[in-house]
Amino acid sequence: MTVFLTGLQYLGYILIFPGFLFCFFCGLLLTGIDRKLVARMQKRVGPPLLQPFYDFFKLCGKETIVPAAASRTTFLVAPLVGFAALVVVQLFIPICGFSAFTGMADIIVILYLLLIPALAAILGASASGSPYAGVGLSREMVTVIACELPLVLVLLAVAKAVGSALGTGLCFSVSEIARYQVENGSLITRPSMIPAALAFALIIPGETGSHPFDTAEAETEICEGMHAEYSGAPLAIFKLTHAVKLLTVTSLFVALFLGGIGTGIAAVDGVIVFALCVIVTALFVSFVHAVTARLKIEQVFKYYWTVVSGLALVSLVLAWYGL
Amino acid sequence: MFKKLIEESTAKSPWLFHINSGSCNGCDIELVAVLTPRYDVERLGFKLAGSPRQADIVVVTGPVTRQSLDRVLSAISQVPEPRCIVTMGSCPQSGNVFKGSYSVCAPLSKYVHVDVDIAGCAPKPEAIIDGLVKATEILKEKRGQM
Amino acid sequence: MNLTNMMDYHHYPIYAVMVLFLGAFLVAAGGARHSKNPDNPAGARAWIALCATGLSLLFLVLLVKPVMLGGETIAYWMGMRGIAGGYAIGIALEVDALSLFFALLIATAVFVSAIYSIRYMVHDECVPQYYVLYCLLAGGVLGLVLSGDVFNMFVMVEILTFAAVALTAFRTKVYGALEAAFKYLVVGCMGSTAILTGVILLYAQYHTLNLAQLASLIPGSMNDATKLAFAFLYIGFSTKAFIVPFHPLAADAHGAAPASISVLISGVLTKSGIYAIIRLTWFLFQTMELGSMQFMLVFVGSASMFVCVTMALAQHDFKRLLAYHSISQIGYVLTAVGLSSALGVSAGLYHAMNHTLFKGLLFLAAGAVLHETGTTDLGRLGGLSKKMPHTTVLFLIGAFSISGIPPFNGFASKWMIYQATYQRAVETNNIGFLLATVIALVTSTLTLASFVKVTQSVFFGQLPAEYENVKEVPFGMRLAMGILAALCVLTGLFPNTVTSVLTEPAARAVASVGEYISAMGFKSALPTPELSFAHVGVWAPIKWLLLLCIALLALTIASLAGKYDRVSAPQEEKTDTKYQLFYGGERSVYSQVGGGDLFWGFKHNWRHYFDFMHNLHSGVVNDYALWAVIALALAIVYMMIAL
Amino acid sequence: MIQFNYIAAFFLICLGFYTIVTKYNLVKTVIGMSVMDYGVNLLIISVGYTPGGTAPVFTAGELTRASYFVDPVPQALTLTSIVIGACVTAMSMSLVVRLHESYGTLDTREIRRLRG
Repeated sequence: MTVFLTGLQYLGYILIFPGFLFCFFCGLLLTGIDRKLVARMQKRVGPPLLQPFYDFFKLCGKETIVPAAASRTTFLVAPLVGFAALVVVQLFIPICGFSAFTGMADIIVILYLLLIPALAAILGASASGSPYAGVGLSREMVTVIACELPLVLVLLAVAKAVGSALGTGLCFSVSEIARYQVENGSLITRPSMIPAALAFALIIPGETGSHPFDTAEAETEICEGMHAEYSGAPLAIFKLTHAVKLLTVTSLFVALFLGGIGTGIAAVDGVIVFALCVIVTALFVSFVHAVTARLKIEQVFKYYWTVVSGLALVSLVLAWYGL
Repeated sequence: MFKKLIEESTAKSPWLFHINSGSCNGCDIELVAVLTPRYDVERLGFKLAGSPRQADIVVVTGPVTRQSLDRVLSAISQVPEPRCIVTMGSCPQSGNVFKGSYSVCAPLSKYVHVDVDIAGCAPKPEAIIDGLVKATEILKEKRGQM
Repeated sequence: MNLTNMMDYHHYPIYAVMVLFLGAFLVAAGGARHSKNPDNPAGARAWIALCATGLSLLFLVLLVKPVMLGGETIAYWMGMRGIAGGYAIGIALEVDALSLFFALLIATAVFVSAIYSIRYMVHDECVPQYYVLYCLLAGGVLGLVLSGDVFNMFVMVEILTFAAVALTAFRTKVYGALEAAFKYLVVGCMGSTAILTGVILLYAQYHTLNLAQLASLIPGSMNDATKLAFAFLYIGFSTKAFIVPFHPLAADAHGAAPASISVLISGVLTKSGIYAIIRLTWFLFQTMELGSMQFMLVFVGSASMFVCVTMALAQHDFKRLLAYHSISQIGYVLTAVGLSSALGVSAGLYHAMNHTLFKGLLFLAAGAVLHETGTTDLGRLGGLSKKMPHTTVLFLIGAFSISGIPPFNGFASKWMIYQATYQRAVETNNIGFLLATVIALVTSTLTLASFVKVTQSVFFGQLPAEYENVKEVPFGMRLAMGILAALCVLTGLFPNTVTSVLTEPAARAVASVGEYISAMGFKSALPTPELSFAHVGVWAPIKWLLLLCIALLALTIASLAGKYDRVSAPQEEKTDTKYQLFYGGERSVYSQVGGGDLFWGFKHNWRHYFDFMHNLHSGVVNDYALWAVIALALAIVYMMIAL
Repeated sequence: MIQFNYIAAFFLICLGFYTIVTKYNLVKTVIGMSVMDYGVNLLIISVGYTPGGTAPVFTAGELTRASYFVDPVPQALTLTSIVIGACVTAMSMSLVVRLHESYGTLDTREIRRLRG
């Protein structure tokens, strides 16, 4: 009986909170907020807050065309795998002190799991056979490489900072980092972590493929790039993945740098974390989107490997010397 | 319930794919003007899509020159159902001042079923928005019949 | 000698080696005539080779219980001639967990590649000779890792170098095969000479060739001659492991050899070099306590990792690209081993094993493509996934493994390596190790990038018209790939089992030099150290996979309920423009984005580096020889100063 | 002077290296490899040499002190090494012949299809 109940509880985690339903609603809502904010910053009225939901359901109702040149199975399965993997990543990210599944993944694993949705998109694009998708996936991969170096440096800096504070030397576990912040306050208050937080914040638009780093899906030059041949439900899943990735990356940011802000009640914390995600999105995604023009792909790469990596490196060196 | 949801959503999230079939660019500029802060069709959920695969509404401008006819038709055929075809400006409807030219194939309705015609040379943004909203209603109907 | 005595497991190591040499002899005795069966031109001789490799693997697997789990070190004197007057006079085989670990890797790769060869080599000339050389190569490598005698190691190195050179040049018609073989022979020969010089210098000092006895004599009495010998031996074995600066040879040789041989050169030959370097640094000279030595290995390892992965990104030939990757992965192994921590060694060995599995798989997949299409040029291939679906899936498993995508095996070992390097950095407060962690992580992403390139250029994208009639490869070849793919998945899903059964005993053996010496009958005062394999990270692949499966299942059900399958796919009307690719309205034409077209944004920023590297790898054998001489000189100077 | 052997041995090895590195003719490269090999052989023999020692042939009863023998092990090693050296030369020469057939030249600077 208890086994059954525990199973039910975990199933609830996977399907409802912080799994599918939570991801679905909060991810799309966050994207809606982002679109609205960008519109308001550009003095437009903007789409309704629920626009991403409409887009999603509309796409679900459309015909799905599989081109004759595509590899059918990969083309159709790739979006599903990417989204499922992303939801699983969301399960590992602690919400304030609460994490549904502890002892299963650390920050390095999360770093790699975050690659899977991008990889799934790349493989799907590749399977479609379209040359536009080919160009798109090439750019997407370069963006992934670009973001990887600063992200690695940030994560190592955090691992070192928390580890030396705890006295274990190193700390890779996300739930440990979250617990540390619950007890000692947010990491962002430490001087060594400020550049790292800034670097991570600058990575968010790149990692989520949002403006000005959306070269991979540039609709004006390469016909939506990777998704050029996608239509209907698979496209809906891709759009959903895109939205949830925004949620995942911002909530990872919140978990790593703004942790410890919470009440200890999971449901309330969920709301608080979501509010923090909205703030982070507003500052680093919407604002950046509204004020910049799309970069060229080699500029994206250069920017991440110089400016952002430099920031992260400063943080790593500061953490190394115990600040 | 889901069917209803999808139907409602179809009307609220129409994505446009714009084909220029030899237009003088007057209509094209007006279409872009519709996206600017003053008119902002995004408030109605409209969005420009980059690929016909993602589009719901195809907006055709220009007098459908012989060079572009094949291209227009193949691009339209690649739009998934339910779809809605909108001609914009007088050219694709009648040929306008180009009518009778050996290299112009207008009207477009000879080759493919056109759902909405937006008249004008070039149409005013208000007219365009009105036409597009009509198109969304047709889209919703088509979705309901699927 | 009665049968029970013969079947005593102490004899198995020598059986495992001899059965391969015997196989080579029997195949050669069978003559060079092709049999009439077009599917198997070597006839029974192929089966002899297969049986020999299978038996050899069997003998080694039977040793797992006493050596890996029981912790025994088998010391075997050939012809019962052991120690006289305190000196080893006989030829010895010594099998500890480290030797057995490498031997198992080698035997597995050799066996699988033999299965593959039968159907793969049908179009070639002189197939019987191929099997002779194949068995010789396998026997040479196996003999190297099981040997307890430093001169025997040299002899085995020579045997395997010969066989490898001959097999590299085996397809003389292949573009550049002869050239590759010659370059490999020249630099390989310089390496062998260096090894022999090192061996002789050691003999001159200590009057013995036995590894265990040398290990008991050298550490207390290091002099300039010993250091010189160390430098010579290190460089000699570096050429066998193809680590920087010997990586161009690997690229040439792997690229030109038949795929089944590339598997051996990359999965097996490089391993033997790594094995020898471990034996040298940990056992013979016991210098791994020194920071300078750790620095050297980590530096060379990181350089191999990074240089080769960037070189791989610039390649436009499938196998050449894989070849550079294989050295890049060897860089991981060397870095991890050079950390000189228990976790590092365990992680390094784990990665060595994974490298054999996934790189073998990838080379076999490349061979399958070559077998069907006749080319490995990334610019000319494309869209093969529709024609070769099984090969595509197997290739993807290999590609995910090498790029370290969870839950495949490459991830598990790379993840351990990251932790080991970072832990070491924190322990020693040395920022150099931290740099190694960062390089390792970035290299992993670049690896992914270049496999995305291969996937896009070969298996996805558009099918060129000339490959319309390509078929899936025969079952025998798919079986070989399937075995490796299954092993890739299994070793990735059960990292704890793998570490506790295979790599941790081996890592323990690496640390307990005293036992290695005393098992041979020499005195050793070296204590057996207490090892800790604790690591800071957490990763539970099975649970993750379970979660992923539940998530995927839920998603699939939801999608199916939402008519995800309401897919309109072309049935007959392939000419309908609706199902053609979108080309801005134009008629669909063949247009493949692949090979050199990809990753412009990355390459543009690094263009000076790529240009420089391209000019540096000039392809002139004199340059590579010069690199070898410079490396030798540097190694000598470094050893003189650092030790 | 026993040191002279060692100097000569290392000189030969270096000469071999020098030849391989600087000569652009394939045959000369092969010669360089052989020279290198002879250097090592000389080194091995020198290591085992004892002044005044005789050949290490088993002769029952006549010699009592082992030091009269030169060390037999290096001689065995030399034999192996010579055999291997001969194989290397044979192998490389056969490759040179095939290379000349397919490239039409013996210049290493032109035999560089594989590069980069």
